[in-house]
Amino acid sequence: MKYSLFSLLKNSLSGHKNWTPAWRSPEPKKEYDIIIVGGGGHGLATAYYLAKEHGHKNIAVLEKNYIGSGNVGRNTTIIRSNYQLPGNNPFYELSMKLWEGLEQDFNFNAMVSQRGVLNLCHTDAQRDAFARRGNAMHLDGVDAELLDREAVREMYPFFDYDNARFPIKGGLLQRRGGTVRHDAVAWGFARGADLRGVDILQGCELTGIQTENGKVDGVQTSRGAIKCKKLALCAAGHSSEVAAMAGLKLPIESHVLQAFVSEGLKPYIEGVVTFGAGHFYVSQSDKGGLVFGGDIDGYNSYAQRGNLPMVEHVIEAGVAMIPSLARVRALRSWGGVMDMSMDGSPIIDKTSVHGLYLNAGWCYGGFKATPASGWCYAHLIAKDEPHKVATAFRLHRFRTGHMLDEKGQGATPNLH
Amino acid sequence: MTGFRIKNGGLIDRDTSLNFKFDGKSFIGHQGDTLASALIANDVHLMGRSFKYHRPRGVISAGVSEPNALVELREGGRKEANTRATMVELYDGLAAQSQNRWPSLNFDVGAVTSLASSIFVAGFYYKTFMWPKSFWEKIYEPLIRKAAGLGTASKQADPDTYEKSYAHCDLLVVGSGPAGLMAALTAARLGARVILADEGSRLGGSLLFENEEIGGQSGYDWSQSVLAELASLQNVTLMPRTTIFGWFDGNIFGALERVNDHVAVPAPFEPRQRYWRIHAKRAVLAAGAEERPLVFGGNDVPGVMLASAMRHCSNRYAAAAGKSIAIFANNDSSLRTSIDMKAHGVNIAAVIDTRKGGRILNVKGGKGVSYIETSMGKIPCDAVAMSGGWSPIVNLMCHRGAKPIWDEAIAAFKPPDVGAEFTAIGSAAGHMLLSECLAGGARAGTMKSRVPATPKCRDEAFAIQPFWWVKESIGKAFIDYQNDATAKDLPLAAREGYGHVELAKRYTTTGMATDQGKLGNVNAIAILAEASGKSIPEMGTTTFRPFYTPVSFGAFAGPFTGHHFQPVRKTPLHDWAVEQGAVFVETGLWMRSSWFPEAGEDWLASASREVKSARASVGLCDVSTLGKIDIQGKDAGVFLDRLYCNTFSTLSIGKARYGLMLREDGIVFDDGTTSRLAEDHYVMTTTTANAARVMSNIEFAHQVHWPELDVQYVSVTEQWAQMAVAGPKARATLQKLVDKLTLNDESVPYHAAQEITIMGGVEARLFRISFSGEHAYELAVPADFGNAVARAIMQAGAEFGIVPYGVEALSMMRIEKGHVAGGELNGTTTAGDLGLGKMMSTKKDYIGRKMAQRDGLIDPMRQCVVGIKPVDRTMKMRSGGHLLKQSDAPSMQADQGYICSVAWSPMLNMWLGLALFSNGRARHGEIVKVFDGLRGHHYVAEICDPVHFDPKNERLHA
Amino acid sequence: MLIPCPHCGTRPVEEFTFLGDANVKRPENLDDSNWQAYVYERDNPRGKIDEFAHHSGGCRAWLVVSRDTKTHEVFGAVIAKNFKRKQKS
Amino acid sequence: MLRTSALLGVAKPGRFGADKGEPGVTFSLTQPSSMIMVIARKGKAKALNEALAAIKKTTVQWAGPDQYYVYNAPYTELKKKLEGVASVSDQSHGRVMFQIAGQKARAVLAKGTPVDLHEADFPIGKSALTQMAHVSVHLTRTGDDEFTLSVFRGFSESFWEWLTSQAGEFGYQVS
Ligand SMILES: Cc1cc2nc3c(=O)[nH]c(=O)nc-3n(C[C@H](O)[C@H](O)[C@H](O)COP(=O)(O)OP(=O)(O)OC[C@H]3O[C@@H](n4cnc5c(N)ncnc54)[C@H](O)[C@@H]3O)c2cc1C
Ligand SMILES: NC(=O)c1ccc[n+]([C@@H]2O[C@H](COP(=O)([O-])OP(=O)(O)OC[C@H]3O[C@@H](n4cnc5c(N)ncnc54)[C@H](O)[C@@H]3O)[C@@H](O)[C@H]2O)c1
Ligand SMILES: Cc1cc2nc3c(=O)[nH]c(=O)nc-3n(C[C@H](O)[C@H](O)[C@H](O)COP(=O)(O)O)c2cc1C
Ligand SMILES: [Zn+2]
Repeated sequence: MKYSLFSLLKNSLSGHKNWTPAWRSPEPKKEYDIIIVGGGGHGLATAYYLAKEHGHKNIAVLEKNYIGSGNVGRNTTIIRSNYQLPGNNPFYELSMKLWEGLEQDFNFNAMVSQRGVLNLCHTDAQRDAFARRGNAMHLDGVDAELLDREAVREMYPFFDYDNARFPIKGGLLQRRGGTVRHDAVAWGFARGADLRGVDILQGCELTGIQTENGKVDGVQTSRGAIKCKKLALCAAGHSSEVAAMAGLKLPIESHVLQAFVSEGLKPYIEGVVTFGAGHFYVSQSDKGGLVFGGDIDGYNSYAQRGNLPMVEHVIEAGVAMIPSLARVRALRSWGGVMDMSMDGSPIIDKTSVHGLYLNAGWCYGGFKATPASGWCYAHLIAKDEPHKVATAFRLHRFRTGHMLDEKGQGATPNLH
Repeated sequence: MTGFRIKNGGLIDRDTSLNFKFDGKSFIGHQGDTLASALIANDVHLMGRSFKYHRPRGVISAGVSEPNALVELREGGRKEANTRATMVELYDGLAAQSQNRWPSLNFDVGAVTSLASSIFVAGFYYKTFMWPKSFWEKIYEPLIRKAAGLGTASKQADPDTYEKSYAHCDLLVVGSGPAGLMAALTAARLGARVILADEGSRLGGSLLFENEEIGGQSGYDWSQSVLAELASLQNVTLMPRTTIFGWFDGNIFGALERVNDHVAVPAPFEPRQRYWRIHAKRAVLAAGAEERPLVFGGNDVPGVMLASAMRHCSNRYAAAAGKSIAIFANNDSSLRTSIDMKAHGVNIAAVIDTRKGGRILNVKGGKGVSYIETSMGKIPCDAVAMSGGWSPIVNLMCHRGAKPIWDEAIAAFKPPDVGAEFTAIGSAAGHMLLSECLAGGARAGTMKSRVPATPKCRDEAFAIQPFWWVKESIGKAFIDYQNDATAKDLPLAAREGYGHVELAKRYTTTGMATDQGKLGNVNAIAILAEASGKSIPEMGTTTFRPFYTPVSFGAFAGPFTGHHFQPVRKTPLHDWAVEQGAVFVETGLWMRSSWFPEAGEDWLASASREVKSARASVGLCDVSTLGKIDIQGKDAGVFLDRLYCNTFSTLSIGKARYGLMLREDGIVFDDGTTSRLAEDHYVMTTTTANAARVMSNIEFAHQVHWPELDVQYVSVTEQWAQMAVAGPKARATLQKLVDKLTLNDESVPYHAAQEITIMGGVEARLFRISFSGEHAYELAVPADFGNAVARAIMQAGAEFGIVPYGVEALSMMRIEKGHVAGGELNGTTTAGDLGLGKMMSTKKDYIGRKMAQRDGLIDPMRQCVVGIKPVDRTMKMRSGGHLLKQSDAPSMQADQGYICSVAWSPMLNMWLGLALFSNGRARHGEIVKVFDGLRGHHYVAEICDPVHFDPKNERLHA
Repeated sequence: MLIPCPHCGTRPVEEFTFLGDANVKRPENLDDSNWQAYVYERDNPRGKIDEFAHHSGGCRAWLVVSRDTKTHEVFGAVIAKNFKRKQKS
Repeated sequence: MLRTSALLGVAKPGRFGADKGEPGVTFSLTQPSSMIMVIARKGKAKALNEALAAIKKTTVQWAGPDQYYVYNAPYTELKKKLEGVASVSDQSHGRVMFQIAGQKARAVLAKGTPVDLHEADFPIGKSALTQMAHVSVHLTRTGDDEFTLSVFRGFSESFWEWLTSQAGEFGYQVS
C-alpha cells in the first residue's frame, strides 16, 4: 500500500483497520541466491538495491533480533560528507546524494533533514586541518564553509565564547549535512525490499557458515539450515564473530559507544554541532530531545551499554560548549557495539572464501554511509567487482600499506 | 472537580504559609507541600498539556512517575523545563509556568490537532510530508519541531554550582520505606558501613502517607524512631533527596543529591546538586512498587488520579483532590482508598471493581471531572481514583542487561536475580504485604542465617485480577499520557508489522516520554501481547536504561565548567613571560607564550620583530613544555635503539642526537633530541603534544616487549625549566651566566649536552642544539629557578638587544629552515615522506621497522615534504590549500598534495610554506596551482627545497 | 567497572587505558610471517578476553586484565610481564 | 632567593569559605627540602628496600612498583648511596606538595579521588597514586585527619584552586 496523505485519510475513515504490514514475516525458504547477514541499515539497504538496481528477487536478510535492533537503531543520526582522503570523500558524497532522494525513492518519510553540520575548532592547527579538509571537499564540488568565531557566534550566540577554557576560534560548516530519523531508515529500506520480494527473517541468527571446497554453499541459523549461492556479511559490531564462522580474522575490535537523549524541549539548537576541545556532538530530534554523544568507552565490549566515566566526560564537554545546558536533564543513555577498524575506515570487499562478501569496520561513522554502503555492496555482490567509489575499502590494504586513516591514529582502534 | 485543604492532619506545617505563583497567578501553600499538592489544595487541577493533542492534563501521580504535571520552574539562568510538580518542594516565592501551550494553558490553540487526531495515529508522519520534496525542510519540519518538545530551556548560563563526590559502603539501601529502613537498621546494628538513600524529600517511603501499624505504633512513628536510631550511628549515612539513577559495572551506583533544589537560591559555597558515585560492596533495592493506571475512556481528564497518589496527597499533604470521588480498581487497595478518603470527609460516589464486572467507559468534563459513564450508567463525581495494580520498581536491577520476570500472582514483572551483590526486598521484590517487607529487610540487612525478629504489623489484603483495557471505552483511552499513545495505537503497530515490543515502542513512542513508561509500559505490553496473540512473558519488556529519573547536565559536569573545564598547566617561566607582556595560547593543557607585542604591534608585527632580532643578535624562548624523560639503567642505550629508528647506544657521553620514533605500523610517531649524560643515563625530549603518549609507549615497550632489559624511566618534564637561547649573540649572552666555563666550539661543540652550574652554583644542563637554525643553546635549570634565570639571561643579553620570542616566532623560524613539526608529523607520514628516510637503521630491530617496508609506505609517488612559495612573492599563502598540476582541473583524483604549514618569513620578506606533495623531492622547481576554494583563492606557487633560509646552515656553526 | 591493580588495589575504569587483546605477541625477528597479524588482526572475542590495560591514572604499570566483553565482569588482573599468553593452535 | 614556588601568591593565608565556626579543614604548604624519585634497578628491589631502611632523617613513600619518593635527602648524596641499586631522579622542583588537615579532610578529598580513604582501607602512612580533578596526584595519609598531596608543578595552581574551592562549604583555613 503506497504511503501518502491520501492513503492516510482513506484509512482514517476505516479506523486504520486496513493497513497492511510494512513487511511480511515469512518462513525461511530452503534456498536463496543471496543471503545477507544483518538486518541493520546496511544489510537492508543492500537487499533493497540488489532487488531494485540489480533485479535480484531471491534474497533473504537474516536478523538475529528485530530489524534496527543494532546500531542503525541507536545512533546519533548525523549525516555528512566532509571527509578529506580521496579514498573516502567520493563514497560519502554518493551517500549524501542518495539521502537527498531517498524518501521519494522508497516511499517512506525518513525525515532527512539537511540542517547543517558544524565542527568547531579551538586552535590554529585545527583550523588548518579544517582548511585542508574543506578544500579537499571543494575539489570534488562538495559544499563546505570555513567560519570564523563571529560567524559561529552569529549562528549559536548561546555557546561559551568569553569564559571558555578553549575559546572557539571558528568552524567547518557543511550545510548539506544534517540528521535522519534512524529507525525510519531501517524500516523504509525493509519495506522497500519486502515489496520487491526480499524475505526479511527476524529472530533468525546466523550460527554457522557452510563452505564446499573453498566456496560458500549455505548457512546454519537459529531457524534451521538454509542454502545460498552468495553470502554477504553485514553485521557491524558482530563482524568478527560472523567472519570467524568462515575462519576469517578481521582487523577489527568491537567497542561500546554510548549515546544520550535529553528530555523533550522546544527548539533549542538548530543544526548539528561538534565540540573541538572535547568529545561532544549534539543535535535536536524532531521530537524535541537533544541527541548527543561523545567518545567510545575505550575497552573491548559487546555489551550495548557503557559506564559513568564516559557519561561525565561527554557531558563536561557539553556544558563547556553550552553553559545553559547545565539546567537541561539527560533522560536516557544507551550503547551500541562499534566495529572499530584498524585505520578507522570501512571494508567492503570479497573475501578469500568464494561467494563470501564482507561489509564491516564502520566505526561510529556508518549511519551516514547507509545508502552508499548498500549501493556499493549490492554492486560488488551482483558484479563481483568493487564499485568505483569504494575501491579504497579493500581488505588487503593493511598488507599493502594503503591504510585509509583520516585521523592519523594508526592501528589503535579505540583512538579512531 | 473541587480540590480542598483538609482541616487537620498530614505532614505540612500550617503555621508557615508560603506564597507562590503558577502562570503568574498567586497562591498560598504550606511548608511541607509540593507544588502539586499546593495547587490541588487551591483547587487548581489543569497543570499541563499533552505532547501531540495538547489535551488538558492534571496531576496523576504523587512522585517521579508524573507524566502530566510538568512545569517550567524558576526564571532566567535558573529556569528548568519539564520539572515534575509532584517532586517540587514548595518554597516561598516559588514561580512556575505551564508549558507546551499557546497562548495560555486554559486556551491552547495547539488543541486543534486533537480534531485531526484520527489522522495523527501512531507513525502517521512516516507516511506523509514527502511531497513536494523541498517542503520537508522548509515547511513541515519547522512546524513539527515547533509543535513538538515540551518545556523551553533557558539559554542563559546557569549561575549555580555543582559538585561530584565518591562514596564507599558495605551496604547501599535504595529506598527508605519499611523494607529499606529494616534493612538499614539491621545492617547498621551489625556495624556495617551503611548508606540509606531515598529520592523523597523525607525518609520513610510509603510510611509517610499510608496508614500502617508497626510494633504497636503507627507506621509513621515507627519510621521516625528507626531514623532517629540510624542518625545516631557513626557508620550510617542518611541521604534524603537522593535518587539512585543507575546501576553500573562493579556494583557502582550513580546518585543525584538535590542539595538545594528545595530553596529559591543555594546557600553561599553550597552546590545546587551533588553527583555521587557510590562504590557498594553490596546493595539492596527497596524501591517499592509503582501503582498502574487503568486504561479507559477519558482516563486523562484532570482529576483522574492514581488511588495511591490521591491517598498520598490527602494523608501526607492534607490536599484532597475532590469532594466526591469514584474509585476504579482491579485489586483490594480500593478499600484503603475509600477508608482514608472517607476519613477526610470525602464522599465516595462509587467503587467500581473490574473483578465484579464494573467498568468506566468514559470520563466527562474537559478540564476537570464532572461525571463518569459506567456500565451501571452515569455517576456524578469530581475526581476518580484508579488502581490497575502494582509494578515493582525493577529499573535499577535491569540496567546491566537482565530482564525482569513476569509473576502472574501479582500480575507484574519482578526483578531478575542478578546475584548477591544486589538484591531486591519489599514491594520492589513483589512482596506486597508489609510483614514480608519487614522480614525481607531484616534478611537483607544481615547476610547471616540468624535473622533478627521483626516487629509485628498489620497486613492489608492484597488480591488482584489483571485487567488491561476497557475495550468498550467511549473516547480516547491513554496508555502513555505524555506522548498521547492510546490503547488503539498498539494493535495498529502490531497490524503494521511493528509487533515486537521494541518496534512497537519506537513506532508508537510509548514509554519514550520523560517518565520512561513508569506508569504505562506494563499496560502497553499486555495490550500489545493480546493484539499479537502472545502471552505477556513472551512479549516481554523493553530495555530498562539509565537514568531512573532524568539527571541535570550540570550535575554530571560538576565543577568542571567554563574556564575550569580542564586544568591549566603553566610553565616555570610563566611569571617571567607575564612580565614580558606575553600573549598566551592554549597548547593542550599548557599555556605557552605565543608572542611578546610591543606597543601597537599585532601578532604578525610582533613575531616578525622577534625573529629579526633573534637572528640579528639573540632571543630567548620558553621551551619548557617539551616532554623530558629520564632514562637510566645499564640497558638504557639498547632500549633507546629499539624505541628510535636511529641508533643511540653509540652516542657518546656529553652528546645530544636528534631521534625519530615510529609507530609499530611504520608511520612516524614523534621526534626530539635525546642526550647521554652518563654511561647509564640518558634524557629524552619529546614534542609537547606527544609527551604523554611517548611515556606510555616507553612503559609498554619495556614492560610488555622487553622486560628483560635493565632500564628505568620517569618523566622529568616538570622538574626542568628549559630555555632556548638563539642567535649570533647567544654564546656571548650565556657566557655571562655560566660558572667557570668558557663557551667555545671545543668546550661546548655543536650537539654538546653537559651538566654545568650557572650563576654561582645553580645546577643546569646545557645543550647546544638549534631548532631556529641559529647558533643556539638550550639551557635547563630546576623549575623553581626558571623565572630568575630567565630574568638573568635577559639582563645579560640586554647589551645585545635580546628579545623574548614566542611560539609564533619559533614556527616562523622553523619553517624558514624547513624543520618538520606537528603539521607534517600528522600520523600518516613516513620517515621517507619527511626526508628523514636515511635515519632508519638497517642494523637493528626497532618499533615500526618491519611494517615500514610495505609497498604503500615506500611508494615513490607518496606525498613528501617540500617547500612552497607563491610565484607572486607579494602574495599571502594559507595552509590547507591543495596542490594541482597547472594543466589539471580540480578533482580529488588530480590532487597532488596540500600545504601543511605556512609562515611569513621576516628574513625573506614573503610567505613561505611546507607542503606534502606527491613525489615531491623529484619536482622542486615545478609551478603548481594552489586550490583554496574555501577562501575562494586560487594562485600559482613554486615547489622548492624545504630549507628556505640559510640552506648551507652557515649560521648554525657561526 | 572496577579493576584490581596488583600494585594499587581496586580502582575504577577511568584510571586505566586499554590496548586490546594481550594474546598477540610481537614477533622476535624480521622475517617472521606474523607481523601483519600482530599489528592488525584480532580475535575480538565475544566473551572472555585478556586485554592490555595501562594504569595510566595510577601506578603506570601495564597490566593484563581478564574480563568478559559481554557482561563486563572482571575476573582478575596481572602485571603484564607475568602474563602467560594462550598457546596458539 | 632565586627560587620561586609555583604557588607563590596563590596560596594566600587566611580564612575562606562558609563561616560555620571552626574551619572544616586547614591547608598548608609542606614542600620538603628535596623530593627524589628512586626506582630499583633490575633485580634490586630488595636491596633498595634495605638501602632505604638504612638511610636516616628522611621520609620514604611508596610511589609505584619498586619506586619511592625520598624526601629531605640531598640528591647527589642519595645518588651515591644507591649507586647500582636504583636509578635516582630529582623531582624537588617538579612536584608541589601540600597538606590538608581537619575533620572534613576526607570529605573534601572524596570529591576527587575514587580511593576509599576509610582508615580500614587507607591507614596512616599509606600512599596512593590516583587522579583528582583530571590531575595525577600522589596522596599520603599522615594522620587521622591529615593527608599530604603532591602534584606536578605545572598543575599545582589549578589543582590548588579546585581543591580549596571544594572545601568552601565547610569553611577552610590556609596557613
Ligand atoms: C551510539 C552510536 C552513535 C552513532 N552515531 C553515528 C552518527 O552520528 N553518524 C554516523 O554516520 N554513524 C553513527 N554511528 C555508527 C552507525 O550507527 C553504524 O556504523 C551503522 O549503523 C552500522 O551499520 P548497520 O546499520 O548495518 O549496523 P547494525 O544496525 O548494527 O546492523 C547489524 C545487524 O546485524 C545483526 N547481527 C549481528 N550478528 C548477527 C548474526 N549472527 N545473525 C544475524 N544477525 C546478526 C545485528 O543484530 C544488527 O541488527 C553510531 C553508532 C552508535 C552505536
Ligand atoms: N496496598 C497495596 O496494594 C500495596 C501494594 C504495594 C505495596 N504496598 C505497601 O507499600 C509498602 C512497600 O514498602 P517498601 O519499603 O517496599 O517501598 P516504599 O514504597 O515504602 O518505599 C520505597 C521508597 O524508595 C524510594 N525510591 C524508589 N526508587 C528510588 C531510587 N532509584 N533512588 C532513591 N530512592 C528511590 C521511593 O521514593 C520510596 O520512598 C509496604 O507497606 C507494602 O505493604 C501496598
Ligand atoms: C536519535 C534518537 C532519539 C531518541 N529519542 C528518545 C526519546 O525521545 N525518548 C526515549 O525514551 N528514548 C529515545 N531514544 C533512545 C531509545 O529509546 C533507545 O534507548 C535506543 O534506541 C537504544 O535502544 P535500547 O535502549 O532498546 O537498547 C532515542 C534514540 C535515538 C537514536
Ligand atoms: Zn596501579
